Amino acid sequence: ACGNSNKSSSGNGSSETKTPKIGVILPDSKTSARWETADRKFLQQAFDAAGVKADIQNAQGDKTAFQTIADQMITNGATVLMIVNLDSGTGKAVLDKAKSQGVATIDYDRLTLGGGAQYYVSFDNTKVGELQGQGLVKCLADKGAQKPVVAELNGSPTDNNATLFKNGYDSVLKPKYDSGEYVKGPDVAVPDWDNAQAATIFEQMLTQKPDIKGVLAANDGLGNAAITVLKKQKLNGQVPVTGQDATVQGLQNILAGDQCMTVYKAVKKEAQAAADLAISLAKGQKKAVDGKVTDPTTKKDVPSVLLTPVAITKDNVKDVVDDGYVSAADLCTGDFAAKCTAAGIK
Amino acid sequence: MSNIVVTSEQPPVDAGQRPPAGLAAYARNYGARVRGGDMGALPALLGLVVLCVGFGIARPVFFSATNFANLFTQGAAVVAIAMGLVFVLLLGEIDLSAGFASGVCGAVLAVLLTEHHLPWYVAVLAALVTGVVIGTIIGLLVAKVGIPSFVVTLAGFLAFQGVLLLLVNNGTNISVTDPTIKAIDSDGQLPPAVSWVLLILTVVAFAAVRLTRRAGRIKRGLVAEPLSVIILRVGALAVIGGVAVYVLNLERSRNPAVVSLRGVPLVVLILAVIAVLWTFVLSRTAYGRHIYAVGGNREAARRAGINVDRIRISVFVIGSTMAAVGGIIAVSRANSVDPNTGGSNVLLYAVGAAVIGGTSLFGGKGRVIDAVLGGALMAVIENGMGLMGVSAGIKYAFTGAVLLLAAGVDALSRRRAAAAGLR
Amino acid sequence: MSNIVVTSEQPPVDAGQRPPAGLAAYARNYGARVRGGDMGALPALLGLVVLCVGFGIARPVFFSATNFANLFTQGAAVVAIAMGLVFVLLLGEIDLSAGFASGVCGAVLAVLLTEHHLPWYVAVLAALVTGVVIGTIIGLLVAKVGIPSFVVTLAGFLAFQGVLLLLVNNGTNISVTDPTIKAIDSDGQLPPAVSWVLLILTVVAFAAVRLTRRAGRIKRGLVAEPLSVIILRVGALAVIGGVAVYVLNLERSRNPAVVSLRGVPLVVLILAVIAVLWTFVLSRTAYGRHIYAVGGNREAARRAGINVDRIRISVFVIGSTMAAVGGIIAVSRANSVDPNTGGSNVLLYAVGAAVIGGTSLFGGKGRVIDAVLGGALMAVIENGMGLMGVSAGIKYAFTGAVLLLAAGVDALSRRRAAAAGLR
Amino acid sequence: MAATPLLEVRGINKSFGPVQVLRDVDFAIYPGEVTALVGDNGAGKSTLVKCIGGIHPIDSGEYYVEGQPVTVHSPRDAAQLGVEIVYQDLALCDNLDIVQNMFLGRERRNGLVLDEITMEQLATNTLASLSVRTVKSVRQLVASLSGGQRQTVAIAKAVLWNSRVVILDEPTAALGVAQTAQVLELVRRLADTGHAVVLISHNMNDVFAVSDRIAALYLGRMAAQVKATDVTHAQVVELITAGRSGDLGLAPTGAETVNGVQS
Amino acid sequence: MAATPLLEVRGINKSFGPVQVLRDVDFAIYPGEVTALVGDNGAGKSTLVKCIGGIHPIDSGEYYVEGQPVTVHSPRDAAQLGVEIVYQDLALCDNLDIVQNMFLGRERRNGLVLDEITMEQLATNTLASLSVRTVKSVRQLVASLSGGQRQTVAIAKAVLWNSRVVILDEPTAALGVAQTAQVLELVRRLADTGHAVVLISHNMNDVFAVSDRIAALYLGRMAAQVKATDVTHAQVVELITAGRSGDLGLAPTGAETVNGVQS
Ligand SMILES: Nc1ncnc2c1ncn2[C@@H]1O[C@H](COP(=O)(O)OP(=O)(O)OP(=O)(O)O)[C@@H](O)[C@H]1O
Ligand SMILES: Nc1ncnc2c1ncn2[C@@H]1O[C@H](COP(=O)(O)OP(=O)(O)OP(=O)(O)O)[C@@H](O)[C@H]1O
Ligand SMILES: [Mg+2]
Ligand SMILES: [Mg+2]
Repeated sequence: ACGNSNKSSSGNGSSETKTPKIGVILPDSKTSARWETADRKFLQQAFDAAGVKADIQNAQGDKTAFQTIADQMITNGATVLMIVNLDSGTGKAVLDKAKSQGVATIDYDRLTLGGGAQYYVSFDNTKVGELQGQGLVKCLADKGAQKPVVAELNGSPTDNNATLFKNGYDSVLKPKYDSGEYVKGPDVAVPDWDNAQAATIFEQMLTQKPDIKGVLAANDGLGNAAITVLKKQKLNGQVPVTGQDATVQGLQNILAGDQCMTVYKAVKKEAQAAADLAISLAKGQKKAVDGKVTDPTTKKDVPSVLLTPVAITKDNVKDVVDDGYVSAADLCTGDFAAKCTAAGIK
Repeated sequence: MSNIVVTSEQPPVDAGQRPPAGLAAYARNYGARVRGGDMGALPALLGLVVLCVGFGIARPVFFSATNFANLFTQGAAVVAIAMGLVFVLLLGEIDLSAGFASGVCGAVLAVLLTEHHLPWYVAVLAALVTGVVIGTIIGLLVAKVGIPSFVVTLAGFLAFQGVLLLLVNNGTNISVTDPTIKAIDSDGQLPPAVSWVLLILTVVAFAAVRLTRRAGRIKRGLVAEPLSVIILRVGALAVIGGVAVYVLNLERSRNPAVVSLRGVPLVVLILAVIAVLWTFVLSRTAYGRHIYAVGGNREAARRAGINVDRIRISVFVIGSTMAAVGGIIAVSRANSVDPNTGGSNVLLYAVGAAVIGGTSLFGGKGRVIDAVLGGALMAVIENGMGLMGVSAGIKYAFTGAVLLLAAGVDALSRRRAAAAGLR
Repeated sequence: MSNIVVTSEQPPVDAGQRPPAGLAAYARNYGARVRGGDMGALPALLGLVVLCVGFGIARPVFFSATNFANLFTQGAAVVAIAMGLVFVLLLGEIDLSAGFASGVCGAVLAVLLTEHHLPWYVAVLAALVTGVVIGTIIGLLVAKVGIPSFVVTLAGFLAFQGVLLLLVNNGTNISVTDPTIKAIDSDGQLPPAVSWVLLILTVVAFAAVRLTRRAGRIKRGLVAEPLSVIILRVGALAVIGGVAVYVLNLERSRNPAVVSLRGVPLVVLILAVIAVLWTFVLSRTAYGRHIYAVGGNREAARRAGINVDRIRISVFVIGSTMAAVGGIIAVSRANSVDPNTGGSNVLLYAVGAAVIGGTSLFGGKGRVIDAVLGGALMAVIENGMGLMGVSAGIKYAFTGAVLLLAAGVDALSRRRAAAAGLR
Repeated sequence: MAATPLLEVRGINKSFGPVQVLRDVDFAIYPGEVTALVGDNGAGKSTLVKCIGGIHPIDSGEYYVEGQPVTVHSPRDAAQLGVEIVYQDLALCDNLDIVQNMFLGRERRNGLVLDEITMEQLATNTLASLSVRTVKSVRQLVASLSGGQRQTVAIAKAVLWNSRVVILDEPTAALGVAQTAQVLELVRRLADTGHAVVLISHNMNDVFAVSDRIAALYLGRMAAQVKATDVTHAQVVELITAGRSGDLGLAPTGAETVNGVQS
Repeated sequence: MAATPLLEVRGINKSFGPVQVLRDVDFAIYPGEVTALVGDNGAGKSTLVKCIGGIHPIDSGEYYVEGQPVTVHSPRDAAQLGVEIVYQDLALCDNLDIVQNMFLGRERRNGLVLDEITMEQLATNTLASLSVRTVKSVRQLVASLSGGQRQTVAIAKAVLWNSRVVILDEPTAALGVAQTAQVLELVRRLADTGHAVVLISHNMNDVFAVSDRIAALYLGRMAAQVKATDVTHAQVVELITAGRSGDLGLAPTGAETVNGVQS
């Protein structure tokens, strides 16, 4: 072990300028399919196009693993570290360590509070929640529901983003509850975003409160769990359900009329923007960006690129396909072919 | 065979001690056994009753026909996995991979159905075969290579998680729309008339088996169950089964005009058949006897000429195959697979179901019905907590406390057994 | 005491069989023992070496000073929990709650530090006391009420998950900025000179203990280790320790001007002290002896007048207290607590570490060093896989396969033991 | 000899579930005497000894030591009263070595630390005095011992403590000729130095060779407790197999059903 | 009697790790004869029997049945050759009842289903023939049996099969007077009906009462295998304790170190 050590310490100094290398840590693969199916792909494409070496890994929701991966990337000689933190604490520990080692950092998709990364690239998660809330309001209005009981299937209690989503949709729904326009129904968080548990939880909600008229599900998986339960009572389509992530399953549910909306986040744009910043950092340049976000703990501004999420309903499912996020082949299988045609998807 | 030794003029051991034939005496004897601590499934049942009453008081809807049906469909996957784990636990082994193995088998089913458009029976068969293969590999590594089952199945736990992720293309959900698969644990019901016919057939068959056995024993001069006890047992089965079928045949739909929800959920029939099958295997065949022997004293079993390695491999095969069944049920219930299928607490709930039911982690002690009772207990807790609608933190803490309470009822009532010197 | 029986004129049992005093003969005897299958820690070490070489070839940076230091800080929390679990496993019990217990204790630490602004030592003490309390409750439920430890700790697993959620206010996370806490497993190093002094003291103490024991045995006419073997042992400790300290004292910072990273991570010292302490307790005190006795044959221990209940409770206390230590280390490393602290695979990795090291799940067999070795194996796998940079699904599958490989080396080399009739 | 027994139980009843194994058993042990406890297989000898040793809780009955009533709930209580027992199902810890087993629960220490050296030496001497010549090392695990070696370890363990009462449940069953002689000699020596000794054995020669008093159990009832010099070999065998012999033993009624499941 | 032994082992060596327990042991068993295997505690009797039964793999040596060389790797092989053994460490499954233990590995069936009725009846009869009167029910778990009852179950299990070779390792150690007599009678009856029987015992009276041939092991070596009528009681005891007696037994050299750890 001792033989290599002086080589590596001297080698590190030069590697910073010589070979740029970018480390990316994704958070997990189970709470949302996007990280492995979309982000990894788009980031890799962007780095490959620029001819920059990149190491993209996934912490699988385990923050010990998250830190280990960060350690290993720094050990491996990464010059830029791009993280999607699992929580701000470990995120900050990783960013601090990286900074002390002279590694540039980017917060991708989630802001690390107090972390002080060079850049922040993201969608606005509270905005995602707001879109969900507004979508549900619209669908309920379309159905002409009177004093509907609304159930909320929140994301994992251990996921900070789930809290942000909830802040978003509650900001829309709370006034309606308060004014008596809507009736607040059961409001439960689903551990680990687990779809199987979500089904049981929603089934029990429906048993306890049979007159639920609207479901705010935090993502497409939870939405699908609720739809499965509703189908047994043939209530699917009558009770609007929301979602997020524009998954194939979610879009199909929308086409079938079982789901009222989902939120599409143009991951490709986000990935491209982040990759551009990382590549410039790796090359030792500091690129100027327009936006900024104030870190609530340090009160400092973090230079940011913020993208806007889009609400998807039956009318604009087509946009998602056109964007290349979901392929028509995947979406328009079997029974859905006809519905695709009807929605103008080729 | 025993011509050498049966030359004695002494009476057989049992002679003169033939227990009384009356029901009253039988009940008295049973009472003494219970007081002495030999209670069988009684404590688990007691815990179950306590819980049901508790939840029923807190949320009256707990006792509705809808919720009764929910209970079955919600608990089915865990019960299936737990039944397989009973076999593994009977040998003092453990299968940590059962949860994700069920996920992998479920994913195989879903992929074959949706991406390869195979008919449902081919896909189901493939899922089951996947389970068999997984079990065989685990069994070989444990029995032939000699790695402790904890380590092998911990590796499996990790590896299958990865395989599952790869099968579902790194995190997408695969929807399953096949109506037969969906019928299993989602929307399949037995027509009410069929349920009644099946129940009657079951009760008759049960009575016939018991009566034939009794007749055979009396003919050979052995102690037999009193007739009255058999009547009581058959009666109990008929009454409990009858009530359950009656309730499940009530209309559960909120909108009977649109859709009628009546009848015993299909999954109940499937699990009942499997439970009867495995109970038969464990208690009436030489193979089952050998499982108990290997679990009780592996060396004694080996000396008795039992092929211990084969038994060890076979239980892992049964364990993983039942995990596959659990996976199929889970897919049916969720109408989809995702990387969490079989993950989260599925494994711990399944092992917990078997253990709470009374199966020992040290081998040699356990029955299939344990898994069913323990699984019912877990399902009731989950179901009841769902009705309470509390926040996640409180729900976890409360679930733990309720579990402890149910197990405590069991433990306290078994203490007398220890005091009486029976363990 | 034994005045009654020592009236015989026969020579003591060992007379005439005193093993040879030379190193060569000792080595031959050791060789025969190894061939006979009595290999101690050898297979686990072998697995470790195989893995290290494999990763080192695939990623040369694996053998850098930085990575060597990473290994320690990455594996520390699991090793701490695993050391406590060894005690629980030695009794044939299990503690499924250890992971989340560590999370709860870590959260207590964080809450006291950040919300109540208490000094770090009070917070650490409170976290440890929380561990003691948790262990006592589990122990009482297991030993006095008689609920199987699997069920009690499964309930704990759920309940503590809930408590942790409530402590961190349903999902937010608490940052810890206290410099002392952060030093534990985040940025604390021993000054290089101190490391050398400590190492020398350790080696001298070790040599002194061995030599005194030898002298004592020779004086009483008992078989003693040859001097050459002691020199060899002391030498090995000095060389291995020396190399480790030397490497860890190299500059690891990529940017030495900004921050210097040299010296043995503080957590290594902490764990080493704890490991020595527990090894001493297990192998040199009556309490440790009683743990083995209760784990080997509970009834025999009871008949020997050992207070079995007290031993059973105490191991759960040790287990949960070590979980608290693990929690403190985890908090230090993450600079924060969140609802997942101690969750994910922490529990399975910790139990896996103990079991791979050679601790039996059935009790009576295991050492503290097992947890350290097994934990090192798990840490190397995790660390090496981190360097490989593969996608999530493949990483899981590969981690499982590597784990199996390491355990397989162990199992295959132990097969001779079984063949030789020693198990 | 002595008027008050060192240890006495009266009216002991013990059931396992529905099966009553001991029925109103009285049993007394005197210092300086060897009391042989005999009875057919399954008569309840081991159960009686386990009740005395605190292994099984008794259903009813009294327990006296030196005439004083005491309660015994656990083996620790019995050990504190100076009762040391070698059980038929030896109960050694297979994962511990000979020395560790012999000193289990009563380890010698130097401060906190176990005094392994003293223990090893004492164990070696004690085993040697019991004619054990084939044990390779006192540091061998007991799992690897032969049947007779295990039994010797258990006996050595019990006699190491110089307790007031020593009860041996079939101690010579697995022993060789020389070892059996040593153990019988040891039993006699223990009694001669004032200990109260109970010997359970199916071998009438051994029983008559060392015992002062003979107690015979028959189907869970105490058939008779008599001086060894007052009975013959044949009488004892009759007591064992039929529960009575002449005017000794149980009353003739109901002897056939006392131990069965009552209808 | 018969010229070729029914079962014979030659030059058996067996070590456990560094300890050599059997050294070039030759042993032959003849049909129609009772061969007594005697030796001190730890001499290697049980180990020899376990090697014959396929429990322990042998390090070297040959194994013949009716003069034909065979290989035995597991207890199943031994059972197939018609060798039935009652081991000293009985190895019963405590979680099974008496009937289940007695038929373990050779259950009677009706098609797929176990024929419990036949098994229960056979077990009852066999136990009765061994003078067991205190067992309450053949459906009792063996965990709840007394020491002697367990031993009887193990013996009954072995003799149920009418195997060609029956080996009993200290079968009467825990048995009462009547039961011992029954077992010895059974041993004789087995031999008289043409079986080859091996009896291991420390009781010289029993050995001389039933055996035709006596084999003495001394520290892992076969000291002598002789006709019972050719030796006296005292000679056998000498063979057991010293390895030789007059011109019988081992050569006088090196007998003290054969079994130890060689330096
Ligand atoms: N734990 C138990 N549960 C049920 N019955 C038991 C239990 N222990 C012992 N018995 C029964 O109690 C009776 C007496 O057993 P015990 O061991 O005391 O006999 P024993 O006189 O020592 O016989 P042996 O000479 O064979 O050792 C036996 O019939 C036995 O089956
Ligand atoms: N598994 C083992 N590992 C190590 N040594 C063993 C093992 N089994 C037996 N031995 C040793 O082998 C020797 C012979 O044991 P064995 O059981 O064959 O003796 P035995 O002649 O049957 O004695 P006994 O009359 O006491 O039953 C003993 O010294 C014993 O310690
Ligand atoms: Mg007894
Ligand atoms: Mg033996």
